[in-house]
Order: sequence, then structure tokens, then C-alpha cells
Amino acid sequence: MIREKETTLYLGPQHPGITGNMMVKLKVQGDTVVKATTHVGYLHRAFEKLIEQRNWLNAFTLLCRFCVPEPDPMELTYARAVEELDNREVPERAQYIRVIVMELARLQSFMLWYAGQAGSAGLYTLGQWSVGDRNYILDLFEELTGGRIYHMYIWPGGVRRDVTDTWKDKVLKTMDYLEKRQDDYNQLMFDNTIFQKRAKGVGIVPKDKAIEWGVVGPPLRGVGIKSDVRIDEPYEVYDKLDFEVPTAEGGDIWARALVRKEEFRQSISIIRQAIEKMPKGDYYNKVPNPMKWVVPEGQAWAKTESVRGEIGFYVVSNGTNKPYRVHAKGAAYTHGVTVLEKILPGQNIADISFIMNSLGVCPPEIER
Amino acid sequence: MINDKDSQKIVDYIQNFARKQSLFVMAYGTGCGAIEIPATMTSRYDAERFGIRGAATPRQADVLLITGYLATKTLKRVIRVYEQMQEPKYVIGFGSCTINGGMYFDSYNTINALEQYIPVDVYINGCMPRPESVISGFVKLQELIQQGKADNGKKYRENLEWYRTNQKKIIKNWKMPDYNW
Amino acid sequence: MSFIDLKGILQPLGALKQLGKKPHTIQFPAESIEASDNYRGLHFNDLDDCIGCGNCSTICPNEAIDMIDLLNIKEKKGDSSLRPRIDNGRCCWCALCVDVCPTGSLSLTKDYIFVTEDPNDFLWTPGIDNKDAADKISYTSDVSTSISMYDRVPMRELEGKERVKSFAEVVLGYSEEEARAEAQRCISCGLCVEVCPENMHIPEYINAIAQAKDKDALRIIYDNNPLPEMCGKVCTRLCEDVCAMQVRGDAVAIRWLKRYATETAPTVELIKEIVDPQIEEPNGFSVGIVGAGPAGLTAAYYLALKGYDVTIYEAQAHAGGMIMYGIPKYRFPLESIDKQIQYMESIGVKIKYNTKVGKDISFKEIYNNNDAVFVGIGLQIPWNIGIKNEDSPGVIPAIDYLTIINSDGKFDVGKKVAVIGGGNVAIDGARVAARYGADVTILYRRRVEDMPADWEEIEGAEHEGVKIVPQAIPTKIIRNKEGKVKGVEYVMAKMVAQDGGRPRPVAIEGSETIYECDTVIGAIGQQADFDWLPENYKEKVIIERGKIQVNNLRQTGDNKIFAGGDAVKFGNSDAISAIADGFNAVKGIDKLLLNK
Amino acid sequence: MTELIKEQHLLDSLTSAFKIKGRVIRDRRVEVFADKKMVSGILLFAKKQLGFIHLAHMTCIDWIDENKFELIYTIWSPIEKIHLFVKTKIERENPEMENIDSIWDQANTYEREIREMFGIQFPGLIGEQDFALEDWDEMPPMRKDFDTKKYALETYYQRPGREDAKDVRETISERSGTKVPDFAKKYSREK
Repeated sequence: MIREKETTLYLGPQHPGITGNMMVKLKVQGDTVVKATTHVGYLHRAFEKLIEQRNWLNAFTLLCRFCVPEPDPMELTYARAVEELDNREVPERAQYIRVIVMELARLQSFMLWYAGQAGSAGLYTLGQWSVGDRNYILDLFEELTGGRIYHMYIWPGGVRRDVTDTWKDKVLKTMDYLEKRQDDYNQLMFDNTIFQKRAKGVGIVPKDKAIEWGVVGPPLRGVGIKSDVRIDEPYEVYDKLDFEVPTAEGGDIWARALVRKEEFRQSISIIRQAIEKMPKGDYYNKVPNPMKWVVPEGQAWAKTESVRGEIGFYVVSNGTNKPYRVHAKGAAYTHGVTVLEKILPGQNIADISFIMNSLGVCPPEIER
Repeated sequence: MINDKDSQKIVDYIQNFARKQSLFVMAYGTGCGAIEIPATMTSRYDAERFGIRGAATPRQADVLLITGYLATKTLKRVIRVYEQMQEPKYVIGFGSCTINGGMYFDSYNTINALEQYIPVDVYINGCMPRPESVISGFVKLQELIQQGKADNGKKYRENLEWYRTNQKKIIKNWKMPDYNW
Repeated sequence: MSFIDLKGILQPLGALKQLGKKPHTIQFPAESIEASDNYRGLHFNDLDDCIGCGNCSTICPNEAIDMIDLLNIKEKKGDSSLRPRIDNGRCCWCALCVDVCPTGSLSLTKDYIFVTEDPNDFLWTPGIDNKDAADKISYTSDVSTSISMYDRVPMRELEGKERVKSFAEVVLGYSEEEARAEAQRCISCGLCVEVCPENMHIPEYINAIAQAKDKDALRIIYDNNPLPEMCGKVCTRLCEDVCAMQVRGDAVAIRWLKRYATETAPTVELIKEIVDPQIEEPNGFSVGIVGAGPAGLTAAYYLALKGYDVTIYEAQAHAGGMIMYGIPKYRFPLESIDKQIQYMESIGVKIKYNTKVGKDISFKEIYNNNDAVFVGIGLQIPWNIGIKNEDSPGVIPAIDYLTIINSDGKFDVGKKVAVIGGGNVAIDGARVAARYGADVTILYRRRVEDMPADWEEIEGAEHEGVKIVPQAIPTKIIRNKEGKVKGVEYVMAKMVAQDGGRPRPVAIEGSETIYECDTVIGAIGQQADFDWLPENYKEKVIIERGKIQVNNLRQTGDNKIFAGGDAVKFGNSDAISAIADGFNAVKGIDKLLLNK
Repeated sequence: MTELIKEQHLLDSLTSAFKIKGRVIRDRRVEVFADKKMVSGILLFAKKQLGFIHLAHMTCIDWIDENKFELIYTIWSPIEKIHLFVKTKIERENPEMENIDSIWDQANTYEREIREMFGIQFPGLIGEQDFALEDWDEMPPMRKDFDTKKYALETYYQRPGREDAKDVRETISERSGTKVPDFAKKYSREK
């Protein structure tokens, strides 16, 4: 074996193949990574600082921009933290609507993941399908909230607009369609030798280190640990719905893909149940005039399961009409830095964006 | 060879026609607006019909899409990318935040007006712009190219001093190679 | 896994089955998907519905909305004449501006394509730059979806049946919690300030209440109104008519909030402590004031603060003028007046009671002994109803009736009472009579909605069992054998529209009806009494149609004489206008004497 | 409300072991307030003995009025399903805090961010000085006394054309010829 010279390689910031810009500084020998260091900050917008300048309500417009592929969990988590501080009840109907929105967001994010995961393995057809079909979910969002990507729909106290029966029917129809389409996706992805060979045994997260490193969400379930905020600390009406939290063994990209594949099914099932069980009633517990709305002093921590894992908001109020401090911690915060730096050594350069896609690294969520 | 005006016009026409039909977009998603690019490129909106497709490196790209806010850290890289691109090159500013700061107008880390740092041919409004908007922006750019009005690179070259001053105002540690052609 | 995985190679070829399917690609530009009915596209503003409150500009998280003056909109009350202009280079289409718009004029449309070369184009005025977008409106807010708070916190009141038993105050006042909730509804636009004759700092004191700074609220109120307790209870509150919330919901209860703020200082000492009046050094000038009504008291208060030596000459035994004698005690209790007067006296205002100018003291004396004179005499002489047999016993002008009752006098109205008129005085008369157990009916020429009285007063009267007969024109008083009142004859009227005015009642022939009653209370207005003013002053102080002519600073034809209140032809005939007169006269006196 | 036995038990075991104050906030939420020197001990104890193996997040709050920084460590026990907040306040002048990335590797990222955003030093922290920012020479931006709007206005180009904007309240005041007294201005509408 020829000892090759160690080279420094910069992957990014110009499009490392994931949803956002970041840079991984690599020390490589041949095409094997020896050391990886993550550099972030290319998308730093100072969200947490800006929220302190807004009032409690209009801060929520910023939140969905935390992580672009899946904006809704941010809104929900913030809303829940503020509701806890303000002792504000959320009507049951709103809770069901929130669950539906969350799961639709999860689905559209999974479809982006299908495209990204397959795309980074060179399977471009799948991207054309799943991202094209993702528009049907975005159409549903558009009809409900008025926005395609940024919904700004879930806010403290409930949701902004009520759902209609025709919308519910459309959701159900779309679910039927997606359920069928997922088989097509899976045929292209999981039945494909190229994908199998690239995914199995690559990017392994060791089971004993996973929690230590801060792995959450599908990557954690991919090592066989059943952990999901929706069952660990049920929020909204998740405890009234029947769903499975899938796990897989191995901790590699394949295991994570299997988890996501099954979660896609579960999400569809959750949406169907929620639509069926949704009660009539209010959808919004009106907050006072937003300019004068004062949230009682206190600190609250709320967390939600997003497609990448748990998202937590730490919200501090000092009893004024503006948040004193809002700290958001997304799953990518650990996945994109600690975990990535730990598992990249020994991997192929060509697999890096494959691994990052599978971990759900989302740079805007890291630096905010 | 060709020195009378009329034949120059014909050559220009053909040249512009060819240019507008194949716009290779630098794949550099600088902000959240990049999330609508996959949708624009895939089956429902299928931007490849217009000759719009991605290019992996600046040397091969014609269009630089600034899809949203630019953090100062990114601005430095974007300038570098822009300067590496070959002429003719075009820049599209995408979303409110490239126009006047958008929702990050009071952020200490994002610039407000893109055309202060690199010349911009077309601005697309929206936060974020829908795929239809994006396509309209490209169509507008194509019109400009056909009319011969899009001369982004020339504008930059001629006003380099002014752009440099603005850029250096923001980027404190200017360690970049000089712009040469 | 074998080296050649045949299944894994062949399986993906299943994708070929999609070949025959119709693509879902949109044919641009021939085909386009219309945005959803709820889409948040570019703004549209209905310029006529917009009142320029600027709430959109305040909520905007991105400071994208400017309020600018559009020349084509004329100034009108309850409209700032400003309209929003959106900087689309800032907008994030969160639609919060739509959701807080109190009038619902602002909306978003289905248009979203906005592509241009010039970045300066993105500054645009919805409704002007996209006039034709009115039929593309998509995202709107109505009363249920808007986050503006349209429902007023109801005021607790005594039960109608309880009320008529005594003269206890009907309105119970807001509790702290209720006041905070009500104050939070205010969007602080300030449109109300302009219509208030006294231009009180309404958004500021309401905001102080919302922030639980009641003492600051009181201080702000006292800045230009020394009789807030009175205003908090009986003000005609023109402000609430133009409240931005009133367009689609209930106006903010500005008057009740003022009342709440005054309740934080139940004693004179507390008022003094909270308001902390800064009395300037005596400046050597003295001012005489005729009449201790709201106008006179206001002038006296601010003059005293500025270091003038102020003396009020009051004909009655009690200060307060019409608010003391003209307003029933269930609306404005005696303690409240006393407190306000005592506070005035504590900062150096001197009041000489039972001193009628022209009788106990001559006007000439006041005029000569002072550097300036303020006249705030009000209206005391009631107008005649102008019908036959009006002079019969049992016919009494409302203002006389109220004065008798308020001075602890007795007047027996009998069992059935007819009140003629539709103003606040008429309602007061009716409700007082009801408290003496009478069966009261109000006869009014026009419709109920035309009544100049407060709707709350009208409602209150109805709850107390007062009947209102609208469109009834009294024609004569029927006497009994002794010549006393036996009833009123009236005809029904129909409303006839007329050009450039409100509909006029026209009698319907043959509809004469007789209402039998023991007393008729006439309440169709009063006039001022100028007998006390010597002729040589009357020449200079121009009196036209029974009212004194004044300029903006309430200065009359005689430089030294200022005037205010109901007897002056300026603004409305209500207490807050009188206060404004007093307040502005102080500026005039300052200008005259100190040249400030 | 269910009885918070688990939570109370946890709190008792912590307070008895360390002589610290704390409280049960609600179900699944327990907080303890510790001196800055004790924090790493508590975290280690909670991780090894009580099963709080997951560091859910770590953040800093700038209490400028108190002249203190508050550091909050949120840890989670997947078995008990409880969040434990370990909170400590440190001086705002020359702030320094113990580095805990030997307990949790991922703490490194949080600490680097806090170092950059608040200027708190963590002795022994590995990793580049810059995290999200680059060539930043102002005060750490997340500190409360850093005015981001002022900085942005001064540093970045402000597109002209909006100077004719008017304030509704001022327009009304002007039209009616009155002035809002100075002491009342703080209650005027924010802009």
C-alpha cells in the first residue's frame, strides 16, 4: 500500500449537496477522510438576536426560516413554549390541526430527503418524482395557510385559519396518492443495488456513543434506540393517536433510510387518524393585542419531534411585550458538527454528502 | 471581417439568442430561497425547458442566483464565485432580503441591498418567490439578454472601484486574489 | 450479497412503467396554476375603507410599511389621511398587517409575480399601484379571524330594577383586570385625539393603564384635563365615535378607562401626590373668573399652576356649574365633584360662592381689579317648547327640574311624566323622574337613532322602564279644569329626506294622539343669560345669536375678556368642550399678559 | 394534576447530594440552581448516577440588569423521561465557566457558540475561535448591550426613498396643534 500525502480539502461552502451552505474542512489521504472539521456561519442571520427585537407575536414570522426544509416544527415549538409561559390553553381542534400540519410537513420533508439521499447517490429520477409530487403537499399548505413554503400558520394560542371539509378531503386524496407513490420511490431506492451497496455499512453511528454525541431522531432510531419526542413527552394530541415508532439496527445510512421509509407510512396514518378524530370547535385562543401582549415572567423549554430529530426552544420572558431570550436547538446542531466530525474519518470523500443527507444536516438550523 | 453595422446586428442577434437559450445556473443556494429551486427544476415546473440548468462550478456557469440574504461571511465567497465566472454572466437577486434586507434588515450579519456589492440584472420579489416567479424572473432575464441589455460583467469591470469600496466596507479581512480576466 | 445482484439491477427498471403517463408539468406561459383562494400575494388596500390608523405599520416585523400622506385624500375626522406604502424589499408576506387591520381594508391578493431590473421599484402603494387588483383579493381578515380585539369588556352596572330605587351610581366601574384587558385592546393610533376638543393624550394614558402604570395614566390625564373624574363619568366621548376599533367592532371604552384611572386616587391628597402639580412662582398677575363650571375651573386650575392669582365668582352655593346641577347624581356623585373642587382649592384656586356677578359684585369691579377676566357662565335659561298652554303648572323645563333635585329640593312629578326632547338632558330628566317612581315616556320628533343623546344613556333609560315614542311631535298641552297639566297631544311624523341635511320629520295628518300625564318636562335646549354684563362691555364683547364670539384663544372683542363654555360659539356644547375652552383661554391669557 | 413523585424524588436526591436549591416546575421539568463551581459535579452525577445521559441543550442568558450571565444546562433522562435544568449565574465581567465537553462531546459546539456570542471563556475548549461569525471585532453580539439595529443601520446600505414616512400619532398631534408631554412619550406607540 502506498502511503499517500495528507491533503487539505475544503468541501463547500458552495453547495456541499445538502439544504444550505456549510463547509467541511477535510484532511484526506487519497480519497479517505482522516479528519473533518465543520465550519458554519454562512447562513447566520442572528435570529435569536432579532427575535429579541420583535414582540411576542410578530417574532413568529422569523421562526419558520430557521430550517428551510421543514419550517413548521419551529413555529409549533415556539408557540408551545410561549403558551406554557402564558398559561394559554389551545383548543383541541387546533391541536389536531397542528398535528396534521406537522405530519404534512414531515412528509414533504421526507420527499425532499428522498430526492437528496438518492440524488447524492446519483439516482436523479427519484428527485424528479418526489420533489414533483411534493408540490401536491405544498398545494395543500397553500390552500390552508396561504403560503407554499413558509406557512406562518401555527402561532401561540392555536392556528391562524380554520380548516374546511373540502381541504380535509383533499388531504385524504393526496395521502392515498402518496401512499401509492411511495412504493414507486422505494422501488427506485431500496430495491436498487447501487443504493444498497452505497448505503450499507457507510456512515455508522456507534450505538454506545449515539446519545453521548447528541444524536436524535431517525439517526438515533437507526441504531435501535426507540426515542421520539412524540412518545417520550407527548405534545398536542399525539397521545390520542395510534402510531408506531420504527427502529432499525446497524446505525448506517441504510438503517436510517429504513426508519424514514417506515415513518413516511406512519405519518400518512397519523394524518388519516387526525382528520377522522378532529372535533368541531375553536381553532384559536385569541391572544391580546399583539403590540401590548405581555407574557408573564418565566422560562420555558418546549421540544418537538421534527423530521431530523428533536427541536427545542428555550424561551425566557422578563414580563415585557418582547421575548427576553429565545434559544433554539435543532437536531442538526449536533448532527452537523459533533456527529459529522466523529463519523467522517475513514469514509470516502464521495460519501460525505450522502452521509450528511442521511444525518439530516441542515446548516441554517445550526447557526440560525 | 465583419465591420458594417448591419451585419454586426445580425451577429449580435444570433449570439444573444443562443445565450438566452442556455442559462447555466451556478448551484450556490445562498439563502432559504434555494428551497424552491428543486421544485423549479423538477417535474412540475421543469425549468430545463427554458435551457435553465445547474452548473457545478463558477467557470461553467452563466447565471449566479442569489437566493436570499447574504451573511457577510457568504458575501465574501459569493464575490469570489462571481469573479471566477466567465462573461457573459448574469446575476439574479431572489427574494425580499436581497432587495432591501427583507426580514433581516436589522441583523448585524446580513447585507441589505445586493446591487451595492455585485451588479444585479433582475430582481425577483417574494419571500420566498414561487417557482412561477422564478421562471418569470428567468424569462425576464432572457428578454434582457435578447435585447442586449444584460451586460453584467461589463458593468462590474467598469465600476470595479466602486464595488470594491462597498465590498471592503463590509468584509473586514480582505484576503482575496485580485480580479483579473 | 452476490457480486451481481440481478434483482437489484432489474427492479429500478420498473420506473419505465411511468412512461405512458401524462406529465403534470405546467405549460408556461400558456398555462398557469391560479394561486389558492387564501394565497398571500402582493398587498391591496381599499383606500376608502382605510382610516390610516397605522396598525399595519406597527405590527410589521420588518418595518416594511410606511405611512405616507397621499394628497388625494382629504382630511376628515377619524382618518389620519395617511395610507400604508409597502417596501416589498422588506415584506415577508406574513400577513400580520392584514390580520391586525381594524377596518379590514388591507388584504393580500393572488398576484405574486413581481420581477424588475430596478430595485427601487419595490416601494409601492397598494391600492394605487395596483388599482385593478380589487377582484384578485385572496387573504383577508374578518372579525373572527382578525387578531384585533373587537369586543369591549362589558361594564358592570346596577340592575335596571335596582337602579330606580335610589340615586346610587349606575355604572360600577372596571376592576383592575377588566381595565387592563380593555386597555390592551387599544391600538394606540391616536385618531381619537383629534376629535377630542381638549386633545387629551388618549393613547398614552390607555397604554399606561395597559402596562399597569395607573399613576402615570392619571398624571398624563391631568396634563390637560383637571376634571377627569367628571369626564370619566359623563363625557360625551366624541373620541369613541372615531375609534379604529369601532369600524368593525366596539370602540375602546376610552371614557371608562379614564374613569378607572381616576379611581386610583380616591382622595385629594392622593391626587396631589400622584399628579405632583408643579406650581410656578406667583407672577403678579391676577385673573377673575365668572362661573365655576368646567370652563371656569379648568382655566382657574392651569392659571393657578402658572402662578396667577385666580378668583372664581360663583352664583350658586356649590361649584361645578352644569355638572353639579345639570347632571343627575346617579351619573356623577356629589363626592366626586367635591373632591375635584377641593383639589383645585388645594393648589391655590379661590372660589367665592353665592356671589352672583351683577348683583353681589359688579362686573366692572372684577374687570378693573384683575389683569384678565374669563367668562364661563354656561346656559341657564331654557328654551320654550313653543306649544300651546306651555305656561301651565306641571310643565317644567328639564334643567330647572334637575337643578331642584340636585339642590336637595323636592318636586312632585306625579305618576305619569312626559319628557319632550331627545338629548342627554331629556334622558336625565326622564331617568330622574323614573327614580321618583313615575311612569315616564319620552316624546321625540325624529327616530331613536337620530337622538343626540348617548346610546348608553338611551339604553340605560329603557332598562329602567322609560318608554320612548319616536317620531312624535307635541302639538299642545292639555289642561284639566284647574288649569293644571292633564296630558300632551302629539302627532306622529314621517321622515322626509331632504337635500344636504338629515331627514326632516313631517307630521302625518290625522294621527293626533293624547298622552295623559301629570307633568311635562321640556328639554329642548337652553340659552345664556347676559343681563349681568353692562351695556358698555356688550358693545365690545360681540354676542351673536345668544353666544359670545371668540377667537382660537377664546379671546372676545375685548382684549382682557376671555370666554368659554356653553355660552361661547366654539365647538360643541358639552363639558369637554368647556374644558378645552378653559385650557385654551389660559394660553390666550398667557399670551396677553406674559407674551408667551 | 398528578402527583409529581418521580420529579420530587429526583429533586431530593440532588439537593441532598449537593446542598443546592431547586424546584419541580411541572411534570417532567425539574430545575436546580447551583454555584458555578458545582455545575460539572452535578452534571456528572446526574449523568452517571441518575441516568441523565442526554444533553438536550445548553444556553446562556444575559441578565444585564443584574450584571450576570445565566448558564442553563438542560439534560434529559430517557428512562425517567424528565428534563433537568441545571442553572448557574456567573459574573458578567471577565466571564469564565468550566468546560464540560469531557462529559458530553457535543457540549463543545454549544460552548464555542456561547464563547462567540456572549464572550464567555471556557478554559481548555478546543476548536477555532470563530464559530458562526468571521472577523468580528465588535462586542459579542448576543449581549444585551449590543444594538443590532444601530449596527446594521450604520454598516449596511439603506435604500433611500422612504424618508417621507410619517408617524400617525405625530401627524394627528400636529394637525390638532398639541404636544404629547415628555413624560408621556414612553407610552406612545412604539415605532
